Order: sequence, then C-alpha cells, then structure tokens
Amino acid sequence: MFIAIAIVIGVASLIGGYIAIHHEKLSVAVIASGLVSLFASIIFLLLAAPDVAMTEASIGSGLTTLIFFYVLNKIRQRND
Amino acid sequence: MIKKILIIGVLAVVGLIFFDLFNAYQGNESLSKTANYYAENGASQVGAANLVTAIVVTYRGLDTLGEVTILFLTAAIISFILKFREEDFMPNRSVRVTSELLDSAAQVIVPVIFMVGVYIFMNGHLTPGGGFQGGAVIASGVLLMIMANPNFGVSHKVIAVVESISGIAFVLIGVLGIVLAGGFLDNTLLPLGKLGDLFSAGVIPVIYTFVGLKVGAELSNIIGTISHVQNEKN
Amino acid sequence: MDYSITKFLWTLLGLFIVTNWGMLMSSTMRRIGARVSGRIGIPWYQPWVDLVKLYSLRTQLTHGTMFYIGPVFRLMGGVGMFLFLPMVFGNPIWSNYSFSGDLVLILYFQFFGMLGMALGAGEGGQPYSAIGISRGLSQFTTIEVPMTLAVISIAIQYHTLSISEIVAAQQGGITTWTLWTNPLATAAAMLSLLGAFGHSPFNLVKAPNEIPIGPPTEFHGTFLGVLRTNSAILHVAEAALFMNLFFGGATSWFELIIKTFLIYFWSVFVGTVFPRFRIEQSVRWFLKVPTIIGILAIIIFL
Amino acid sequence: MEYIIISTGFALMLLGLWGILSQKNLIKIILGFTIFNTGINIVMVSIGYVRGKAAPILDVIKPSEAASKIVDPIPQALVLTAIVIGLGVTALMLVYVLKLHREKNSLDINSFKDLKW
Amino acid sequence: MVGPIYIIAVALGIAFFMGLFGKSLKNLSEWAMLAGLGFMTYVSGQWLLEFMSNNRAVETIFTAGFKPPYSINLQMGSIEAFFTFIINVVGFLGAMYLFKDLKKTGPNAMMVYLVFIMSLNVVVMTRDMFNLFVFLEVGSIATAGLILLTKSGEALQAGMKYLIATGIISGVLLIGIIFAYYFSGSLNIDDLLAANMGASKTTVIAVFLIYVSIILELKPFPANGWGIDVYTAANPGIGALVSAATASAGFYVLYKLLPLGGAEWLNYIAVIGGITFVGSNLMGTKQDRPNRLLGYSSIGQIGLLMMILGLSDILGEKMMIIAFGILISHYAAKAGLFWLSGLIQAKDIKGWAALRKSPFLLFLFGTFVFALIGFPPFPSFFGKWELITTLAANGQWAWMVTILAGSFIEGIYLFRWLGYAIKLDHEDLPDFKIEWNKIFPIWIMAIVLYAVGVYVTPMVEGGMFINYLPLMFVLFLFAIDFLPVYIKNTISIGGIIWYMFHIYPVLEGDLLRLIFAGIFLVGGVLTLMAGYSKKGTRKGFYPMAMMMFAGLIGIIEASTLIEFFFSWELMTAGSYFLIIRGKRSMPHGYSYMLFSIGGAYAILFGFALAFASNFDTSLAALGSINLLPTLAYTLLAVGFMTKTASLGLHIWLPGAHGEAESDVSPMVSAILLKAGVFGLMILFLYMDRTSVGATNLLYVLGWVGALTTLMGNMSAAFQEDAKRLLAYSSVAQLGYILFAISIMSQLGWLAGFTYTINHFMFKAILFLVVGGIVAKLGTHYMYEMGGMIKKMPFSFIAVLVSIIVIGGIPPLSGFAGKWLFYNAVIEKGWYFQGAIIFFAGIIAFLYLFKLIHSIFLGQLKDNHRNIKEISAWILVPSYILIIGIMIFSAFPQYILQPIGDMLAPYFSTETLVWEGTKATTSLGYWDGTTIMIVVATAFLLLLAWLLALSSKTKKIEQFNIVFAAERPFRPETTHVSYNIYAGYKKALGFLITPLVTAFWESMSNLVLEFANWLRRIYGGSMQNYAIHVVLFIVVFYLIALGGL
Repeated sequence: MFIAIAIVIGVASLIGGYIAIHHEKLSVAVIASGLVSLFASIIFLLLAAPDVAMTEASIGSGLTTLIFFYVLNKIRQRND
Repeated sequence: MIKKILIIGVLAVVGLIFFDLFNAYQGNESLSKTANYYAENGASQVGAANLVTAIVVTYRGLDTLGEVTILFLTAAIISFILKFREEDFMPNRSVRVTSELLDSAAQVIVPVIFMVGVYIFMNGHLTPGGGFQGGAVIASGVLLMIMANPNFGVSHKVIAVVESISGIAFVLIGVLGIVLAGGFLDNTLLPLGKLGDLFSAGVIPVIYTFVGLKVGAELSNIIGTISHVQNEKN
Repeated sequence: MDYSITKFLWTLLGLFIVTNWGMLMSSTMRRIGARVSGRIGIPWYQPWVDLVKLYSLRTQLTHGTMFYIGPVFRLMGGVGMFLFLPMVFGNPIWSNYSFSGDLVLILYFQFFGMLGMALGAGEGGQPYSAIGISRGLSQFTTIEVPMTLAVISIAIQYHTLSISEIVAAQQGGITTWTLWTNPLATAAAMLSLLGAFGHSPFNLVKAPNEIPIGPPTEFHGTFLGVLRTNSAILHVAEAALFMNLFFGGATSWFELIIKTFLIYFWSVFVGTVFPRFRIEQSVRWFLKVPTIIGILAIIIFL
Repeated sequence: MEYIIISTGFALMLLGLWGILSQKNLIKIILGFTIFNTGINIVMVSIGYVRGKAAPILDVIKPSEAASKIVDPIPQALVLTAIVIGLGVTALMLVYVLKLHREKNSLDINSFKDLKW
Repeated sequence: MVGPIYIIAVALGIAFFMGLFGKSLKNLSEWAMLAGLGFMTYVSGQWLLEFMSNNRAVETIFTAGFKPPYSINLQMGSIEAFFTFIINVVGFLGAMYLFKDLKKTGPNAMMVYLVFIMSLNVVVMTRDMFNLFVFLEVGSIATAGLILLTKSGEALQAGMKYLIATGIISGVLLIGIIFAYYFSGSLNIDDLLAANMGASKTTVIAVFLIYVSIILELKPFPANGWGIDVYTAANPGIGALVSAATASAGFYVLYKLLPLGGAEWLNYIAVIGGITFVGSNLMGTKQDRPNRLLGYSSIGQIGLLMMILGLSDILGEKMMIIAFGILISHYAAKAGLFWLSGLIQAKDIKGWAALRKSPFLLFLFGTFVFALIGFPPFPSFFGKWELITTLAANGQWAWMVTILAGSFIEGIYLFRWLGYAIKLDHEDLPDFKIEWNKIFPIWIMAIVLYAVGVYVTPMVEGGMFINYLPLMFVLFLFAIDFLPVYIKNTISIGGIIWYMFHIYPVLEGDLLRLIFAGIFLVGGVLTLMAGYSKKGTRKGFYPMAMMMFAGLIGIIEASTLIEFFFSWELMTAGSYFLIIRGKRSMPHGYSYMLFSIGGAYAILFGFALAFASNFDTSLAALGSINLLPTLAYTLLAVGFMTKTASLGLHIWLPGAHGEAESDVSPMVSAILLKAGVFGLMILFLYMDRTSVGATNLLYVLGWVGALTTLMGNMSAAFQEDAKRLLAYSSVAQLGYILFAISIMSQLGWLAGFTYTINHFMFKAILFLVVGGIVAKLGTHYMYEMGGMIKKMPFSFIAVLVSIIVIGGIPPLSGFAGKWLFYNAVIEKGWYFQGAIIFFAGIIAFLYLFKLIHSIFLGQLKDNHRNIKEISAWILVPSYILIIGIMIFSAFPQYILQPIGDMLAPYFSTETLVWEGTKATTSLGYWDGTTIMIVVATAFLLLLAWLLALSSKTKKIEQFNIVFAAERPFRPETTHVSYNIYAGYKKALGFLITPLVTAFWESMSNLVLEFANWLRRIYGGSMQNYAIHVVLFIVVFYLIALGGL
C-alpha cells in the first residue's frame, strides 16, 4: 500500500519537476515546483516525519512559491 | 548541442555517484547510536515530547541559531540590496485596485492565521511544528495583508524591533545557559516540567516562541521588501 | 736578473743595431719591390735621410696631450718588444730583459704600441684615422687566431712558454727547427705574419693608395720620426720572434740578420703577388685557411 | 518503500542539476535549485527512516520504549534546518535575479558574461 | 578568560541589537560593530596568548550541557586560537578599512559583516559536521551579500555565480554529511574521523563527497571561475576578507577533516593543490585587472597550501611551520594588496603607477609582493625553505619542481606589476585619497609580515644563526630616509666601514672570504662615495643599497645553507630595487628579477638536495651531496650563473646595468656580479670534483665561459650605448672568470681571482666615470659624444688605465690574468676553449678603442663646449682604485702568492712557484715588478727623447686637420664612431645573432599564449562555471573511485 503511494507520488513529483524545468511559461513552472514540494511533504509523512512535512509544506511549497511569484511579478512590471 | 550531450554525460556520472550511494543505502532496522541516546534520554533530559524539537532546539541548538542567523542575513541583505527607502512607503504609489472581498477577507482571516502561527510554535515541543513553521505561517498572514492592500506598509520599525528583541532574547537565553546551567543554550534553565504539558521542556517553548517571532518577522521583512521595492530608474 | 748599467748599455747597443738593420731592411725591400714592378726605387740610405729630416723639422703641430704621447706609446711598443725578446741565443748579453717575461708577455706587448697609436691618432680628430684604426683592429683580431693556435701548439710541443727554451730546443741542426718538427704551427703562424706586417693583401689598414691620409699623415715631424724609428725596430723584433719560435733562433748577429731578412721577405713577396683584400674579406680569410691549419696543429698533439 | 523514496530523491536531485546546468532562464535555474534541494531533503529523511516505526513524538509512545518505536529524529532535525537555509538561499537568488534583470532587462543567463578571463 | 562561545554570543547579540537602533542611534551601529569585532579579536587573541605561553590542554566548549556526540561542541586549541585570531584581526582591520562603505550602506551591511566574521570563527571551532555546514552556509550567504557593497552589474553577476556554485557545492556536502552520519551514526567530527570510512568500498563515497565539496570551497583550478569573479568584482575590502579570512578558515576545515579518508586521499589533495597552484598562477600571467590578478594569486596560494596538506604525511612535523609560514604570508600580503587595490581603484595594473606618488605605499606594495614570492625576511621564505628541503629529504622531486615552477610563474606577474608601479610611464596617474582608516590596516599587515618573519626565524633549522644586524641598519636608513643625501651617504659609508672592522677578525685566516668581503665592502665604500655628487634626498636609495650590501656580506658570513640563501635573496631584492631606479630600466629590472628568481629556485633545489643528503645544514653539506649529485651541482651552478650572467642567462644584464643610475651601475657590475663568482667558487671547492658528473659539468661550464666571453666582447664591440658596452664587457669578463675557475687548477683559480679583482677595480672605475659622463652629457650614445679629453682629462686617464687593464696589456695587472690563463689552459689541455678565450680577448680591443675614442677623442661637439670635468666625488674613488691597480700591477706577488698558498691544499699540485717577484710555472715565468720597472724606465726615457726633440710644439685648432680637400665644418660629420666596425660586423656579426634572446622570448610567448588559451575556460557564463564544478566532482570521482 505505502509502496504504491510512494511510487505514485514519486512519479508525480518527477513529472512536476520536469514541468518546472521545461515548461515555457514561468508561472506554470513555479506552480509545478511548488507541487513538487507538496508531494515531497507527503513523502515526508510517509517517512514518519510530520515536522519536516509541515515545514516543507509551509516553507517549501508555500512561502518559496509566493516569493517566486512576487519576483516574477516585479519582473513582469518592469517588462511592461 | 554538444554542450547538452556533455551535460548529459556529466549527469550520467553524477547518476553513477548516486547509484553508489543507493547501493550503500541498506535501510535501517534500528536507530543509530546517537539517535538511540536521544530516544532513551531525550524525554528525561530535555522534557520535550517532540524529539525533533528537542534536537533542534537543545541538542543542536547552535545549528538553529545559525539557521535563524541565515534568515536574518537574508533579510538584511535583501533590504540593503533593494535599497529599501522611505519613499517606497508613499501611499499613493500603487495603481492596482484590489477587490473589496479580498480586503475584508483579509481583515477576518489574518488574525486567525496569526493565532495559528503562534499556536504552532508554542506547541513545538509537543506536536509537530515549531518556530519555523509557525514563523512561516505568520509571514503568510503578513503576505495576505499585503496582497489585500498593496498600500499596506509593513511597518519596518515594528518588524525590526520584533526581530531584534527576539534574536537578542535567543542569544541571551543561550548565555544564561552558560551562567546558570551547563552550557550555551542549556535547556535546564527552567524546570523541565511534566512531559506533555504546555509549560514543560525547560526553555524550549520560550526559545521556540522567540524563534517563531523572529522567523516570522524575518520572512515578513523579506516579503515586504520584495513587494515594496520600486522599479528604480537608474 | 741583471739591472746593472752594463746590461743597460749592451741593450742600448743592441737596440741601435736593430734600428739600423730595420731601416736598411725596409729600404732594401722597397728597392726589391720597385725592381719587381720595373722601377729603380729609393737609394738604400733613404730611411736615414728621412729620419734626420723628420727629427730636425722646426715646427711641430700637436692636437693635444694624447696626440703627443701616442707616438711614445707606439715606440715603447716596439722597444718593449725588443727588450723582452732574447735576440741572440746563448749570449746573455743579447738576451736583453727577457728574464722578466715569456712568450705571452711578447704577444701582449704588441698591443701596447697599437693602443698608443690608436689613441694618438684618435685625438687628431681626423676621421680617416679612426677608420684606419677600426680596420686595423678588426683585422688584427683574426690575425691573432692562427697565431694563438700556433703558439699553443708549440707550447704543447716544447712544454714551455719561455722563448729561450724554445730556441734551445731547436739547436742541433736545421732539422730540429720547428719549421720541420711542427710544420703546421709554422704555416699557421707564417700566414698570420702576413697580416701582422700589414703588406698587401692585408694592407687596407694603411691603404697607401686609396686613402692618402690617415695616422701617418696626421703625424709629422718628430712624431713621424718616432713612428718611423718604431717601425724599423718593430719589423726586426717581430721577425726575430718568428725566427726564435720557428726557425731555430740565432746564435750570432749575422744569423739573425739573414733569418729576419728572409722572414720579412716572405711577407713582401706575398704582397707583390696578391691584390688587396677588403676588411671583411681578410677577416674571413684568416678565420678560414690559417685557423684550420692552426687547429690541425693542435689536433696532432691531442 | 524507502528504497523507492530515496530513488525519487536522487532522481529529483539529478533533475534539479539538469535544470541548473541546461536551462537558460535564470528563474528556471533557481527552480532547478529548489528541486535539487527537495531531492536532497527527501534523501536525508529517508536515511533516518526505520522500517515500520513511528514519528519521533512521545505523545503515545512511552519514553522508556521509544528507542524501539520511533524513526531516527536526527535527519529530520537536520532537514528542518536545511529547508530554512534553502529558503534563505532561494530568496537571495531571486533578489539577485531581480537586480540582474534590471541591469540588462534579460533573464537569459548568457547575457551576464561581463566578467571573464 | 573569556569563553570562546562569547565570540558567537556577542557577535550575534550586537548584530541583532543593531535592528533596534532607530535613526537617532544609527551612527552608533558602526562603532558597535567595531566594538564587537574588537571583542572577538580580544577573545581569540587572549586564547592564542594563553596557548603560546602556557602549555595548557585544548579547551572544549559544550553546548546545551551535553557531551558530544550528543550535542554540538566547539574546540579551542592552539591552532583554532591562531586561526580565529587571524580571522578576527583581518575582520577588525577590514571593518576599519570599509568603515565608510559600510556606513553608507547602513546597519544592515554591518550586521552582515559581523555575522560573516562570526561564522568563520564557528567554522574553525566547531567539531560537529552539520554545524560546520550550517556556518559555511552562513558564511556563503554573507559573502553573497557583502559582494554587493559594490553596486555594479559586475558585482551582481559575480554574486550570482557565487550563489550558484556554492549552492551546488553545499548540496553535495549535505549529501556527504548525511551518508557519513548513516555510516557512522554520529555527526561529531571526531567520531567521523575515527569511523575510518575510507577503508570500506561502500562507505568511502561519503568521504569523497565531503572532501570534494570542501576542496571545491577552496576554489580549485579549473572549477573556480566563480571564485575569481568574486575577487574581481567585489569591493577590494571584501576581496581581502575572502582571500585572507575565508580562505584561512577553509584551509583549516580541510586540515580538520584531513584524516577522514586515510592516506590515499592525501595524494589527490596534493595533486589538486599542485594543479591549482600552477594553473592559477599561469593564468595570472595574462591578467591585467588588479583585483582579478590578486584573485588568481589567492587561489594559487591556497592551492599551494592545499598541496602542503596533501603532502602532510611526507612533511611530517615540519608541516606546521611550513603551512604557517606560507599561510601567514599569504594572509597578510593578500589582505594588504587588496586593500591597496581599493585605495588606488585602477582598472588596470598599469594604473598602479599612481603609487609612486606615495613612497610609503610603494614600500608596502613591495613588501607584499616580496612576501608572496617568498623573499626573506618574510615567513614564506622560511616556509618555502622548509618545504623544499623536507621534500628533498623524501625524494619528492616532482613536487619540488611543481612548487618552484608555480612560484616562478607567480613571480612573473607579481614583478611585472611591481615594475609598473615603480617605473611605468603612464600618462594619467589616477588620483587617490589616502585615508588613515585605510592606510592603518595595510600598515599593520606589513608589520605583521616583518614581525612574524623575524619571529619564525629561529624555528627553522639553522635559522638562529641568521644575522639581523645589517637588516636593522637597513631599517634605520628607512627611518631617516627624509634626510639629505650627504648625511645618509656618510652614515652608510660609516656603517660599512664599521662592519669592516667588525667582520675582519671573523674572517681573518679565511682568505677566500676575506677577498670577497674586501671587494664587497671596499667596493661599497668607494661606490657610495660617488653618491656625494647627488643632490636632494634620493629617496629609497640608501636602504636598498644597504640591503644589497647586507645580503652580500651575509653571503660571505654564511656558515649554513639557509643563511647563505637568506642573504642571497636579500641581495637580490636590494639589487632589484637599485637597478629599477634607472630611468628606462623597468623591463630590464623585470627580467633581472625573473632570472634571479629562477636562479634562486635552482639554488634552493640544489641546497635542498645537499641538505637532504646528510641532514646537514652547514654549507659544508655541499661537499657531500649523494642525492642526484650531478643535478644538484648543475642546478647550483646555473643558479649562481644567473648572477654572473653567463651565456644563455645573460640577457638581463646589458639593460639592467646599462640603464641603472650612474653610481648604481658600478655597484651592480663591479660588486654584485662577484656574488655569483663567490657562489661558484664555494660550490666548486666543496663539490666532489672527481665524480664523472662534476667533471662533465666543469667541462661544459668551461665552454660556456669561453663562449660567453666571445659573445660578450663581440656584442660590446657593436654597441653604440656606452653603458651597455660596459655591461657586455662585464658579461665577457664574468665569462673569463667562469672559464678560469672551471679549469679547477691552482693556475686557473689564480687567473680567476686575478680577473675577479681586476674586474672589480676597472669596472668600478669605468662605470663610475662613464656613468658620470653619461649623466653629465645627457646621452648614452657614444656617437653623440667626442673630444672629451680636453674637458675631462682626469676621466680620460682613469678610463685609459682601465682599458689597459682590460686589454691585458703589460705592465698593468690585466696581463697577469692573461699570463696565468695561457699557463692554465695549456696545463689543463683546454686548447680550443683557450683559443676562443684569447680570440675574445683581442676582440676586446675593438670595444675598448671604441669606448675611449668615441668619448674622449675625435671631435668635440658644439653643445659640449661648456662641459666641465665630472664631479670630484666620482674621480676620487676612481683614483683610489687606480692606485689599487698600480699596486696590484707592480707587486702582484703580495696578493697572488697568498691566494696560491690558500688554493694549494684544494688542488693536488702546486704549479705556481714564487721566487721573490718572479712567478714560475712548469711552462713559463713572469716577473711583474721587473716588467713594471723596465717599461716605466723605457717609457720615461723615450718620452724624454721626444720632449728633447720637440720642445716647441704648437697646439692647433680642433678642425685644423690634414683633410683631402676642404675643412670639415661640423664635428658630427667628422667624428667617426657610429657603426665603426661595419666591416667586422659584415664578416662575423652572425656570431652574435641574438639567439638567446629569441629563445627566451619564444619561451615567454609560449607560456603567455598557453595561459591565454587556457583562460578561455573562464568564459564568463555562470552556467559553465556550474558545469565546471560538477565536472570537477565527476572527474575526481572517476579518478578516485571509478577505477579510472
């Protein structure tokens, strides 16, 4: 059971990572990267690490993504 | 193209290194020597139910101090890189009008978020979570406020004061540990209390509170700085 | 080591003989040269006449101190060579002051006069003097190469640098002369001698025809007299040196006169046969045939 | 399971490195770094995993038998630190990119070659 | 004692506190920062003092009240105290230096600065692996911030590159740490070291990852483009910190983790260090941005240190002093140089010519450059000495060559740079302000270098004998440099004379040394006397001249190898500064320095072999070399021959001597060159000359000497520049000496001594007088002179006497040399070499005539009609030397007989026999006194004869010459001097085709082109730099673990 979840999430995170790196649209890429972190926090739960999972979810997928968006936004403003 | 092939080749060897690592990894059947010690003595020595917290705050407290310092550094660097000037807070600067809905939602939700954040770091020694997670939650509250009202000036002064005081407090607690107990950041400055209580685990809750405040302030500072920076014309 | 007055007087007498023989030799040679080209030539006493005339001129012009002292240096070069050379073998009277130095001293004393000449002429400010000297020095450097090789060769042969001992080793008949015992060294030295005497083909230094002026013309009067005196002494002294090294030396003044005459004649003979070389030609020439002979002269002893 | 997870971690690291080394857009490169770091974090936590054991929180587990019931808390503690450090570095990089973009109005990594040799 | 933990507590406390400062208190923050740094310095300094004075145990600091490995512990031992102290010192001084920049940027920057220094302290002290990682990250992030103190696009790019590279590196480190934990169950460094993870095939991978990331932090070549860019673009104040503090900390981390993997890893570290050292320095050769150059140099030095660590099992207990010497020199010099760079703010090293405006800054610059190269009395000198000797003792030839090659390459660019600063003609010298807060730290660093150098001297084997007395005198002269020339000159002369009396009893009985001491000291006094003719203060001349003499006399006094080498380097440094004082001597001083360094390294190599043969530090060790003896002799000979300027190594000399100041030329020509002769003599006397190698070497050197003479004299003959002519003449004379002493017989050595003494006297006279004339007439070219005999009769006589001596014309002492030569050559059987020598001797007449004719004879030029005789202060020493020549000529036995007696024991047969004034060999005889009497008498008689005949001569006008048709009207057209030996050149000019110059030129081009090609890897792309980092890891992996 856990193995199946692990495989699914593992594959999902790799796909997310691939999208993050290769998608042309930066916003999509940033969201994909946030998703990778989210999947990672699920993996941490699987590994019996709730603390890490919480941190990854709040900081890795939450704050980091937001900061990315802020910066992207600034860059876009400049390009306008 | 040649470069891509080169990179793939290089990464293939990196993969080989990882394969070596993977081969070396045999899983675990039992805890390591150090972990075993923590499992056996953590609760009695530190008094924190959450062993991760016990390690982060006490056994490896110096790391945490370093970690807090890193965020502190980042915030400081970002603010001096981005030339955080007073003019940036001029209220008539923004042209974007945000929705009323978001604005009023923010007013309701933000205090709740803050409460959640405080809860997380106050209970760091009991449940999963702690100063960093709580700090991050608080920072997201600040973020929401900024999103709701772009003209909302993050009061730099308030943040700075919170940040400084909590930082100094952290250091002071550490030093008090030397003076009153067994060493820098010694946990037994305060009584350990009963395992599982809110007011237990020595200074862990205190430290985590300060860490939470500090991290929250630092992250808010970073976000605030980035969001307020003007497109300098130079 | 004899510093007595008697020794000094005997030496003076030797010098007198050598000077006169030198003048006679030069007039004879000029006569022979003239006869070869179909002229009559000068009378045999002409050098004495010239000398008396020069020494008695009333006005002497000088360009400065060095101009004045230059000829003295030059004469000292000739006289010095005579002084340090044993003239007649077996007679300490005629060995002059050769006890103070050996062959190397003679070789290097040649430069004494050259230097004086060069400096004296230099002060004259005459451009051709400088040109002449530069050519002379250029040519001289390479003349010395076969000469040095020959000297080294005979030093190896006799294992001495003392002229008296070299002569002593050659006593005992004509076959013991270096000429026969070490013909290569002799050949190299005799070729180099051509340059040393400065007759054609190596007379661009003096260049009597093309450049009518130069050191000898800038000097006149007593200065020229001194130079003439010197050349008389020097020619005999150089010839005597070669005689001592290669032709068995002389046991009497007569032998000396014959041998020096023949040695001197060798250069005049060659001079009348060959045309003049340009300076780079003569420089190259000395580094070719004579030098190779000189090297062979050493190789046979290795 | 932990083998699958640790492989996922290594794979994410490689993916991240690929992004860092091959992408031209600076933002993408930073995304590569976050993925690289996520991979590292996963690997680290897997290292501390003990098969079938629970999280290192002694609320139901008694301290006396903790040693045989919990996973290794140390890597978790380290990862906590690493995540925060990662955030700091990422934020700093992003601000750098912001400034760089202002400098040249470009996000292409190859437009910043002023310093060489 | 204040606990080391307070370093962290106070630094962080102050940093956090700064946020509380409102606007009103803003000005306080910089003082708070300084106070914090001062406190940190105090704490570490106090520990350092404690460890130095008391033999106390290492202090361990436990955090959280638990023992390791369960909680993080820090350690404060003597080494930690040292490293934290130097880090804090440079941190404090750097803060002073950056005071205004930091203030302008605000308290945020100060916080970052403070935290940065603190993090390095923790990196040094911590004994926990993960803690190390955290604080390395703190350091990197702080660096990335501090780079932006300079607000430029370049700084931004550099910072980004730095972030990307360190991002990858720290990821690798983290993986390594977690696996190390997995394998060993602990994060404590001591536990990890004890775990012996290098032994197992599975666990070694963690070791690899940790090593590779720590090594990458040290910026190994070629994966270091990101690091160099940081040095280039960051504020030099930050560059100083990165170079001095970060690198020191990183070095210590590597040291700390060195036992992690076991001995085989040391080789890899050594190789990487070696490649970095050579590669990085090589690229420096093509660099002309000062900061970037310093970056290359920094990385190179760290490479050297890395290499030393890698060789630690070979170096054994010596490793400490070696690493200490090199590290502290790098530390102080690099910090100082970066700070200087910040003062000048030139974009090109040529702009450093601006330093000239401030002699004291120039002094500092010179100090740093010399310290980096490893000159005495700096600690790096001792470090390199110990390094090379210890390596030699273990037979590590390849490493010795690597180190010396790398150091040499470093010298190439550092001395070019120094040369630019001292001499380059640069139109617009950038203006710079001298602020006390910027100067003070630089001064401190310079003082540190000197003080530490003196401090470590006795720690080196044999070092306690080094005599610092002459150096004190040099220092004293520096202190009174503001006084006018005549005072300093008198003091200098007085100093030398005092030293003569001081040293005479020491050397009495050792004639060889006494003669050279006489040449150096008497020569020093005489050449210094000429200095009275100069006006003004002549800044910098006297300390440098005295430094050279201190070195020279040190060579004489030396009884140990290190003393000798110490003095040798001192002399080189002093003479370099003297030479470079000339107007156009920059390129020549540069090439002098390069040849000198190369030569010094050859000597060092040879000495190391000598030392390693029997572990004997005394000079007598040269006599019993059994490690590669032939190579050792050859290297030593080549080393000494760089000073004697023998063929192939001579190309620096003509320019250096020709362009030097008028009284410097005699010093460097007549006196300095003899140092090389002394070295060769010492070598030849000690070495085992019966060995095949030595015999062959001597044979080769004989040929080299002969050919040097030929080439030197012929080149001199074609010179138009009077001083260059003399310089080539020196080359030739030294060729004679080399040839003479290579003969290795009593006669040969006597000839060598005769030449040495003669050359000293006549070359001093010639350079003094001709130098004076050149200075007076304002031209070097002889064809622009002429007719000076009437204006300068005393000079003329001096020159005349000198050229008679050079020519070897009897009766003066030059003939003694020729006579001895003939005898020695024939006795030895070196006929052809001898023939070349004699041929060359006659060629000398060409240049001698040209010299005296072109200057003194011929036509006086119109613009020289009002010229007066040169200064009496030049003539007096010249005439003293002439008296010396006369005495030597008339009474050669008084000098040559004792020398012959001294030499007799060294050579099997005594071939020269003296009977009164007459010397006899198996071949010939020579009586100098008689010749003198005969010639003098005859000359006077002849002169009297001429005077009697022509008492009334008439002096005529200059142009009144017998000329074919008309009177010449211009002296220029009538003075024949230019290309006077055209015909000769046509015939034999091919012999002096500058093949040697062409050879060295093509060599240097090759190196530079290679460097230029190599540095293309630094193409500027940050991504490529990241690829380099990964590639480095991959290649290292494949080699170390992949079985490649």
